[in-house]
Amino acid sequence: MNEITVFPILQEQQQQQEESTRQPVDIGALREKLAAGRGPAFWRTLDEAAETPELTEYVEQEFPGLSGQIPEGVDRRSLLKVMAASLAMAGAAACTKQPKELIVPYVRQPENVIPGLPLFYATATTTNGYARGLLVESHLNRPTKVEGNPDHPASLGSTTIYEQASTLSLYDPDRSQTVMKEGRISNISEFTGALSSEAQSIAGRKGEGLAILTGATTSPTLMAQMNAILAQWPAAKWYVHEPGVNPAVKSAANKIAGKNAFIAYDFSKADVVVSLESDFLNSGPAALVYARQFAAKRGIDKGQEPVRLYAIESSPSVSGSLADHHLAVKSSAIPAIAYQLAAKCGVSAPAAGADVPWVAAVAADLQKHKGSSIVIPGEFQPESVHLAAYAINAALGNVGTTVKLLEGVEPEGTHSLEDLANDLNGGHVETLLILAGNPVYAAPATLNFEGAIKKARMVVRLGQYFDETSRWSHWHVPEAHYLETWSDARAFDGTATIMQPLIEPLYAGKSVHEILTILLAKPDNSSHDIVKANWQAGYKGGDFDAMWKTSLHNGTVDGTAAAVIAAGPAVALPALGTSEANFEIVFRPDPTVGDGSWANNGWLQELPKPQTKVTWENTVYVSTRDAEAQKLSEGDVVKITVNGKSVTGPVFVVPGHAAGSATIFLGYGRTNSGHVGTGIGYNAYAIQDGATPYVAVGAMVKTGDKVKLANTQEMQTMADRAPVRAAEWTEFKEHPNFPTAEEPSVPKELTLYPNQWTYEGYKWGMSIDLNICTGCSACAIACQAENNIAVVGKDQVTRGRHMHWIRIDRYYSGNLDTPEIYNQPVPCMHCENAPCEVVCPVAATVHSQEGLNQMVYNRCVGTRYCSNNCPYKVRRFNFYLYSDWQTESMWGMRNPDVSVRSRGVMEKCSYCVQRIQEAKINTEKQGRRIRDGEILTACQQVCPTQAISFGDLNDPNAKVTKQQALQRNYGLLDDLNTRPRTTYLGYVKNSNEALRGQRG
Amino acid sequence: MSEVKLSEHPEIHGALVEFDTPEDLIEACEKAYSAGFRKMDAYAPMPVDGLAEAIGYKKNKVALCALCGGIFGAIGGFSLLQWITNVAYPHNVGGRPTNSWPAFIPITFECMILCTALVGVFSMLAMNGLPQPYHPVFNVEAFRRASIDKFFLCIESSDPKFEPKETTEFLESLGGRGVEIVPA
Amino acid sequence: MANQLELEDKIIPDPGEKANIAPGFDYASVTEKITGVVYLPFKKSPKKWLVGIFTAFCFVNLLMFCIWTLFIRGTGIWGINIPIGWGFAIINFVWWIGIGHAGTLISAVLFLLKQDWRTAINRFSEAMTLFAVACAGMYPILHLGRPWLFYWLLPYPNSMWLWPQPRSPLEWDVFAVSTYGTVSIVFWYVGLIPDLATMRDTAPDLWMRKIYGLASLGWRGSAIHWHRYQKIYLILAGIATPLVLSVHTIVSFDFAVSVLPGWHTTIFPPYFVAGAIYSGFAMVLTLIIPLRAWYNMRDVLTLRHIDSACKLMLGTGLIVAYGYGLEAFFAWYSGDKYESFMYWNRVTGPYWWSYVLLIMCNILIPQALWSKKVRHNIIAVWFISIVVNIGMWFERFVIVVTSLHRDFVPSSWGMYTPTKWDWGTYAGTIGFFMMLIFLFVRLLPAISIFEERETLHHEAKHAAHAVQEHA
Amino acid sequence: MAQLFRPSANSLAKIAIGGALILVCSTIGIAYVIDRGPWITDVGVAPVQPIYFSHKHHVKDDGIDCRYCHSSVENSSSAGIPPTETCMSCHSQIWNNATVTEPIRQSWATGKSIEWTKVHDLPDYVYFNHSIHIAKGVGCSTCHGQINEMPWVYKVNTLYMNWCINCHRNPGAYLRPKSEVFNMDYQMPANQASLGAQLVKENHVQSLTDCATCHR
Repeated sequence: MNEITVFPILQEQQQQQEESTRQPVDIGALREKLAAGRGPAFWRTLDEAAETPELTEYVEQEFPGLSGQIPEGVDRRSLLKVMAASLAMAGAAACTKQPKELIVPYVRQPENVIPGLPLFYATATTTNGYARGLLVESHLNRPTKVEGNPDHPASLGSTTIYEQASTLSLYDPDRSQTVMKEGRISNISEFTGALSSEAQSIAGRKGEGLAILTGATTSPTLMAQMNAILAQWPAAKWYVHEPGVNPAVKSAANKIAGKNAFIAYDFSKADVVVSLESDFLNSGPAALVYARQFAAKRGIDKGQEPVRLYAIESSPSVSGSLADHHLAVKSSAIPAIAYQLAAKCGVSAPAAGADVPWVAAVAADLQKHKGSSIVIPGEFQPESVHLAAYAINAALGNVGTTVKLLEGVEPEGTHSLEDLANDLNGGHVETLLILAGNPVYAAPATLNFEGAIKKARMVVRLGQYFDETSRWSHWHVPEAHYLETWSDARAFDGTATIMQPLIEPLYAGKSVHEILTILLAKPDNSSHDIVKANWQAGYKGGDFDAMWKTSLHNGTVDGTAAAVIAAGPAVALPALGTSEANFEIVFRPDPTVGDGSWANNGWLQELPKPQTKVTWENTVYVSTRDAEAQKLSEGDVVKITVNGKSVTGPVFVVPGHAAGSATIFLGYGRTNSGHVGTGIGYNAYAIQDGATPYVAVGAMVKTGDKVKLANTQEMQTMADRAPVRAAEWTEFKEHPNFPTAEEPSVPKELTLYPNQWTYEGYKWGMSIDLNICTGCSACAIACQAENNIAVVGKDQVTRGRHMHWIRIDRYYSGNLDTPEIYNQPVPCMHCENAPCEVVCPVAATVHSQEGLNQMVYNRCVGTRYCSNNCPYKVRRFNFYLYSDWQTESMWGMRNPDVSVRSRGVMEKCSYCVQRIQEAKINTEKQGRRIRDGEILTACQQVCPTQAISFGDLNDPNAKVTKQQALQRNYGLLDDLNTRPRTTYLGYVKNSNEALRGQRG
Repeated sequence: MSEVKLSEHPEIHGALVEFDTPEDLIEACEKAYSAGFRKMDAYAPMPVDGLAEAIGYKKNKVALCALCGGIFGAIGGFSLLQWITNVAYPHNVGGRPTNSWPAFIPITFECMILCTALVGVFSMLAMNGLPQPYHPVFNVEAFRRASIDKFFLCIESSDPKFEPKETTEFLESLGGRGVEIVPA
Repeated sequence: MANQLELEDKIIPDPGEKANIAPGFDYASVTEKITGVVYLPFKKSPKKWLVGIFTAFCFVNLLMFCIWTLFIRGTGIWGINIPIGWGFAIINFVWWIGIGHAGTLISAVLFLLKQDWRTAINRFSEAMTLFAVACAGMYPILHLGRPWLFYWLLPYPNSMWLWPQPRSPLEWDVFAVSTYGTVSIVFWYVGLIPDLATMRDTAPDLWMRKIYGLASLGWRGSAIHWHRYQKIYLILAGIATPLVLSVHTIVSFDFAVSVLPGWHTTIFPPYFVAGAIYSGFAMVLTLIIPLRAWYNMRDVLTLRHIDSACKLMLGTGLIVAYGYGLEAFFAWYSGDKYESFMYWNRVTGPYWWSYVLLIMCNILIPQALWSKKVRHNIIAVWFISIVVNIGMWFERFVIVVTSLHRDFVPSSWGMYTPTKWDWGTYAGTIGFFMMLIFLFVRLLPAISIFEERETLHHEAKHAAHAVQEHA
Repeated sequence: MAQLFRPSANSLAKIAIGGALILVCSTIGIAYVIDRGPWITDVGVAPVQPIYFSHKHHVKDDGIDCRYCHSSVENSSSAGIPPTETCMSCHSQIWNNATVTEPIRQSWATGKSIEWTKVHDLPDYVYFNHSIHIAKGVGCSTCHGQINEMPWVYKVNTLYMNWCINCHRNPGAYLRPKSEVFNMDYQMPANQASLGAQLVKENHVQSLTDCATCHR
């Protein structure tokens, strides 16, 4: 009978939802929250924020035509455009009067908040439940930029793309802003009342019929709360769903240890690594640590032999792009290969399939490196592979050295989404609390969760967006962003972090703790109280407040690291079923928007996917062979069918992809994801089978349609040029100067002009080590966050107008089936003989005394000549007014130290000049020179493998100086005598003689 | 010595005679010149070689002015650029020296051409006393064809030898047609 | 004064390739003939003229609309992107500037070379130059990201103490194009003064006479004025010749000074200049062939003129062909991988069709002009002249687009597709150009009258000499 | 033929030409003067403020140091505008019921900020940092003028780019000993040339004219 009541509501719900998203956020409220944001240093951004008529006028006079244009297709601003143009004309009349501007000081200025000086707070965010420590930059209580916390074991100072993008999500105007009751705007007290009274009846039922669904979590506080609830109501049930997590990983670990455990690897001791379709450098709770350790082992400049990586995977992953040997096999064939490898390494494994000769060589190599090798199973491989991998590691004596069993930090005894669906359908659930995730969208189609959810009498949904699930929930409560609330979480190694808010909830969002506390009959407790109380309760030591303060300050809680535990009794490898499919469909979270929770994040949508460089949609990866067989080329739409259900999507032919396999990506095809993420791409969940969620038997048929992909890199090969220069480890030992061996760089004296410019003071330069660049693209998005780079949208990307200041070029070489894959990050080269500067008629781009190639937006008239004459094509042009000057909530997000660009001006990488200037001012005040490492560019700071180094080339001890002195250092296109300040270190791979040539 | 007698016939601009071909006109001019007349002017609907010389016109200063203009333009242009790049705001542009003189040549050249042309043309107009919409010779109806197909010689009253009667007779003796007194 | 034009139905025959002007003309009748076009009462204007100017006017409105949209929304409405930062705007700029070269060339160079046949077409082609330069001059401003700040390219004292950057070829353009425009106007106006005087004295009604009278600055044909006049005219011709060469040289520097393969080449200046003259003459023919028919002026715009123009086209066309040849040669001989790839990509890459069109229009088809028959077949000449105009446009398209779209780093290669706004703006400037031409022939003597008189005079002289030698 | 124009036309024509020239020049001249004049630059124009706050009174008569209110001037890009709290620290005691100070009490009571009108206002694309200028010995009054003589504060300099550059090219001419930075009545000594040179050396003052010094 609920359906009947819910259905009519839906119509209104949609309208409501659309209206509520269309309504501009209440800037008054925002201002209240940001009361701090009224300080003087804030004049710049806040008065933009206060977009008064004077301001618009003022802006017009300073940046004529600023509000001139936004990308096509947005009509509600047409008036503004016209206004802008007329004002722009006014701007032409050189002499214009500055309008009146206001200063809005504090009434009571908070302690230690000094206008103009940013503060950094330690906190953490969670990915699939595991913590990643962060330092968040706050300008007058507005979080503007996220950095990794160097002291946090799971971050080491780096982050992935998601942490970087999270600031945009915080200020996303599409976030739900009010409590909704059956689609109508309600308020929090009404909700609290309703849930409290519901709690009464639940109590009456001893919790019977109460179902609580959370995401994967490691939060001690949340677990304490849940345990309390389960204790007071034994019949209640806790379900956990995380679409991007394969439960087999956990179950395998638990089986091996005989208890709750986590398998951690130590790459700093590994000489040979075999990846069984694992993207260990880019995904998983410890990816950043692994990347750092792996990169260190791959370092060759001290003469040690670099780690050798064998990647066995169906489609090239970020980690796979660094592999020395690459075996492209179907995902479903990997268990068999794992077993063969196990057998060859002396593990008693059931016979599995025909021998793959390649495996023998790998096994031999592993045997050579007992105790210093790692076999790492894929995140989405079945339990058998995880067990086999551990068995191999055990057999090779890696356990204890490179492989560790740690106490698990995730809760035990929780139920899965399948259980929930069954319970719902069985009518066992009356009250359903969905405290995370978006199951109506992100559940395998076979569960038909949309049907199941209607069976519950009361569905409460806590979420940041009014999305697919909210539409079917009786109550929707806006969820607080992690930067808005208190919580806690633990890293893969157990280390706990107390997550502190950087800003009051912008839209009165609630945390999961604040919902659960209602069930615990303490509805008024704030997150802060709950979290603090929980820690206080569990704290044995003396001065709690001191511990609390230091923990907050450091971003970690001492003594919380998990203990190493011994393995339980050996687990026999289960026999394999007829695993290998004739044609398999592989399901993976999208490389940028993940499981779909990031769908409304413009930065992630526009971030080129590491392998394909496609933006704004998910494609179907197919192998070159299948492409030939079906005459498929980039953009051809195919129909993917898995037991009866099918979706259509454009293909992308991926060299190095396994034949007989197609990889499709979750996270797209959202129907309720706000203005950015709705209605793009196909929804892979719609054909996902709960039984075989990650690889399924299926079919792929060409439909005949073709679409244009928003692809930022059309050319796949290096076209007989050598932007990336690579060598074998053996060659490198003989010719350490291999990158410049063929084309020696142009002699400096080869010029008509006497060089009158000597860079005596500072001399900034950058060095990028191609050998350890995984192409994860964190640098691109960190740059976007630091430098207020605009999002241009799919149409503009398709026209070749994306704005990234640093792009990651990806080249293939060798044969089509198993090619070499190279990644090359390309920022501005800051050439000493910059071709762009010479051709600018208004001196809008000139060199600084320190050799920076400065781009002066406010002087630029937009001839685009500089870009034409830039051999590296690193310049980006504002063809329209790309920067969003209209959306109020966005103003808070911008970095106040970087101009927001207007229409018609050129922009490009500035080496993060704002950071350079800040450092110079600080050191000048202290009367000293800048030390190496004191300035980190955004891309350098975020890089998980530390592939980018930046510094003063006049400082002989600077890392960058040393790197540029290396023999494998070379400048891109330096035969043009542009004398780039950004140089590269050649790529060296350490392949196995036994297999040489087989990797292509 | 012309100014001596200027005021003698204030009401008369001069005497005008009409010819059909440039050759006749030149011949007449030479006669008049040898007869001692100096203050006279010949009018033709198109440039006629030797006509100006025939009435004793020698030095033409237009070229000189144009030359000066050119020199001024070249020097001005080049020094402007040097000043901009070395004095006004010296920038490091693509590693090039502030004095990148080869790059300044095009603009220098254009400035030279521009000044040559403008100075030359304006000096021409100035020397010709143009614009001058009103001129006594227009008083003569027949003179209308001076811009179409007829050729005129006018001896002006400011000439010391000018005497209305004699001069008119003299002009008639030149074989021209329709000798007329041009009222001032 | 029986107005020739009243007998428009009676087609006046062409005196053939020897004659600059049909026999039987005297000073008066040639004056009457040429001014007659202007004095023709509006009601009597040829239908074709009315239709033509109206169509042109519609295109001018299209131009206005495109420019308005551009200013409101930004250069994003065009097909340009990164890497192809320059598209139609610069292509058309170079194309128009090229067309704008014939005028000054005909009036200056041919004047210095004492080519008497120039008189019939110099006035007209000078006008054409001005209008073409007007069209060209629009583009560098329109193509700016922030067009309202174009004055930052001019050296003027400002509160920022900033000045233009004189190493940039675009800055050179500012000076070159403005100088060229100014000098062309001056040259044209100086040439007009005596004819304006003529019209002052012949115009049918008083207000016309007053207007032309003012415009003629009171010119009265004094011998001494003529003397100075000829001197300055000679000087102008003398400086306009290097000027016309320098302007297109500098335009070619926009490309030649860059580092781009396909742009960075020393052959550009000469071959751009040749191309400019080539397209200029083509445009002159495209325009005067219909005009001389409409206004029945075959007796003053004779086969002689068309024939000579064709020969010049043939010559310059061959220089251009030589330029293309050298580009190919450089690509091979330089051994530079970027150069050779660029050329290969031009010929076989995605824009191969534009290169084929270019060769067809600029090299193959015009070879027909070797044949006298073709040169004397007015329709054929007209067709070829149009083909050459198209070809020269494609030359610029090939240079701009195919060089930019695949340069050094393969990862940032791209494609260029013009939008409706690109086409609209282009069509708009053509309309603007045509409208000015139509107005010009209606308001001013399209042929230099006093120089026609000179021609008559000289021919009379020659005749006299001939007689004497006979005796 | 009949004359088309009267003899006066000749003089008229020539006058017209001259006139046109004069007109063009004077227009440019006038425009320039206006552009540099107070109407555009606001130099010497004191805007009306929500409170009749006299720097003259507080600084000169009461001898309050700049940094008492503009507290972050030495360590931040922004000098800092005092919060109402700072005003109240005195005016809760003195003049605590005067009408002049009413807006302060209002703000204190309601928690609503006092909205001052900005006097020294740089374009948004200019990044100025107070602390470094103070640290290098640029006095307050060098840019702001003798605030201690201003009942209502007004601009004494245009704050135009050429004005900034003027000092950035030759800082020595404007520097003073660090001890004198906050001295509002400081007058440049006769030996400024030598003193400046010495200060430049001591405080390691550079002539920074790179674009990125101010524009980012």
